[in-house]
Amino acid sequence: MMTKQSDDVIVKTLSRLLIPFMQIYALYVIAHGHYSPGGGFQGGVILAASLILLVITYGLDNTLRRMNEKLNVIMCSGGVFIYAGIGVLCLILGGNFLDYAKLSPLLGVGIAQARSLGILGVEVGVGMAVMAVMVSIFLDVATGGLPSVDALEKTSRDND
Amino acid sequence: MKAIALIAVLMTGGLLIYSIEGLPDWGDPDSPASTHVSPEYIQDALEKTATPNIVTAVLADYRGYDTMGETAVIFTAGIGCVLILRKKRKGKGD
Amino acid sequence: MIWQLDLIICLFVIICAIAAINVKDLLAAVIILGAYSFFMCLLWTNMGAVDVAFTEASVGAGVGTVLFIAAVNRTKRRSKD
Amino acid sequence: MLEYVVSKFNFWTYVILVGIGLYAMIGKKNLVKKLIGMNIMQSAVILFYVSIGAKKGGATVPIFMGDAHAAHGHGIHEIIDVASYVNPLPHVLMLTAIVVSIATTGVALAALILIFRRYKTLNEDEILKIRREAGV
Amino acid sequence: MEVTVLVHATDQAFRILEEARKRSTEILDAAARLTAETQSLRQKKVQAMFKGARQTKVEAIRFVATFLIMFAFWLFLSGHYDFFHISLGLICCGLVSHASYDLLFANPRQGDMWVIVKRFILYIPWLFYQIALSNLHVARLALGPRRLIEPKIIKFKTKLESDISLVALANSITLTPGTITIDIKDGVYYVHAISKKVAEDLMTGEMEDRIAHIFMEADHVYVQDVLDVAPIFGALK
Repeated sequence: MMTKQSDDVIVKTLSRLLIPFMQIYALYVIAHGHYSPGGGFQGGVILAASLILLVITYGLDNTLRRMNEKLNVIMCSGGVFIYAGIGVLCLILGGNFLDYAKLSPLLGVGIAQARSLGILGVEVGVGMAVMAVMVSIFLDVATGGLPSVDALEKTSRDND
Repeated sequence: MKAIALIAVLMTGGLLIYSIEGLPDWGDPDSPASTHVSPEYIQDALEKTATPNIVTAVLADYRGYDTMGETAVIFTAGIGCVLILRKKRKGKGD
Repeated sequence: MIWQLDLIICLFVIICAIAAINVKDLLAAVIILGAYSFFMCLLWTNMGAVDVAFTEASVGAGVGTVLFIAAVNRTKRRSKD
Repeated sequence: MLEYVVSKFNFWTYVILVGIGLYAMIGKKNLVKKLIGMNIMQSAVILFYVSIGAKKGGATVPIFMGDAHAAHGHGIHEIIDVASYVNPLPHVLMLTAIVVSIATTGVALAALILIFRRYKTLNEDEILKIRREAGV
Repeated sequence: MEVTVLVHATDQAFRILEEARKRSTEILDAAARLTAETQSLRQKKVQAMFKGARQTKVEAIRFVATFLIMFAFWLFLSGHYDFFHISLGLICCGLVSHASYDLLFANPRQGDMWVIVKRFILYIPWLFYQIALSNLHVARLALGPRRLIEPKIIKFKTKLESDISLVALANSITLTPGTITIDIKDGVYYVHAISKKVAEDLMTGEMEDRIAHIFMEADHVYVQDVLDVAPIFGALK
């Protein structure tokens, strides 16, 4: 089972030290997609990878205490909502759908700068959605459809 | 089955090799793909969107609608995975 | 954009693809698929597509391999062909 | 002949990879092998698109370096040489395609686990045999 | 008759007095016990309060330390030092340290952190020297005759305790060419060594001593210090 707590001291300690750095790197990739390779898709996938590492080394219940399924679902749909919401905001302000130039009076910056900020907002939405979907798919595939604490024992008994 | 697979692969490969004839050389700067809209993107991206990474500018701004569709596809895939695999939990289901 | 390097990496990619579909052990096949993804990522970096290479390195060689391993872990590991 | 192969070798690689993937999808009996073949085929198509956008002769990655950004900030508009940057359009299209491909792979793996739960095997022939015996 | 009655009466009076004294002492004792119990209870409560305060204090220290390390890492990565990017970095570091403040410092020992960092930095050159030495040795093995290669698995019990020092030793062993840590189970190392010399080098325990010295764990730390002092005494005599 990939969702049990690992008993290897090397793997546990090193992943404990590495996971915060992975997360900050993922957020860096999302935030600096304008200047270097990266963006919402890559950053979201790296963030999901850090959570998957947490599941593999520290077990499922430890991870679900940090990020329960409700939060996961909220982030999953919230990412798509942020993306579409920015588009509809542009629509309300009198432009086309996802025409970030119309956001400039709202943000108080020039047109080019407003488009840059719009890109950043969209990237944040994409990152949230991708992260939540990847974590959800991994949990479903790894546990066989029962990613909750009380159901874990039942699955392992079914498997034996 | 192996023979059928081999025949199919050979036929597809033959068609693809035949089509290589019409493709431009590797790394040709004047190929049709590189002369249609991408020069405008390369010239305009920095000035109009203040984003040095052209790929990000095109991804989220010029083709933002496309990317929204892709995000919706990923979202749908996640929901589909949950719907395919999720068992009903004991005690909570009716 | 050094075409000799590209040629060598293309060769590696083809070898990895052939090995991935011919190995009987499914776990080994999945790991070889990860190596294939990584060589693909090197190829794209060499062609100047850094964004695509970054995505492939994090998605194909990272999360994709993990998903495959999780699925193989829940099903059977040996394959007949 | 050698020059002909070398000048378009990325397309040759693409053809060979599509062949390998197609063979795995048709000829192999195991379902995981079929999925691996599908992944190889997807990568081959992405390789085709990316290599269309490549440019020979000193073209770099499509990211403006710090100087260009600073110049823009001071209102100096220099003429950007199109030939010195790789075509970014195929990259954009393929970047999303990779992430979508992993999402579809996830759905396929979920279906695979469901199949294994029902038939206790991943071999195509055995599944068909079980279905035939059950009279479906 | 009257005398006997008197004696009897006095006797009874004494008995009553005695009983009263006994009961009063009992009551007093009970009262004292009660007050003692309440006191100890109150003490416990205060202690718990202080303990909770210490817990929150430890968590706050962990949070701030994680935040600072994350922010240093962000500044190292970012390269854009304007207001907008710095504030983005603050938000991101806050998010990460809120999500995983208990991962980076799982069991911190405050105070000696700087000493550990200093000693660890001093340890790195020695490790590189060892890596270079055994690199040469493995190169000689690879080029020389085949009979020198005797791969075997050696097993030794360690005196290290904390998991971070166990991991540091395991990774140092793996980084050195010719030896690979296979597993650690209950403080016993299983190491694969490629030749006899490498295994003997490992069994001298110098690397373990140095790791223990970094993380200030075993007794021989003081022994080493004493050994350093010895020549001075000799000079004084």
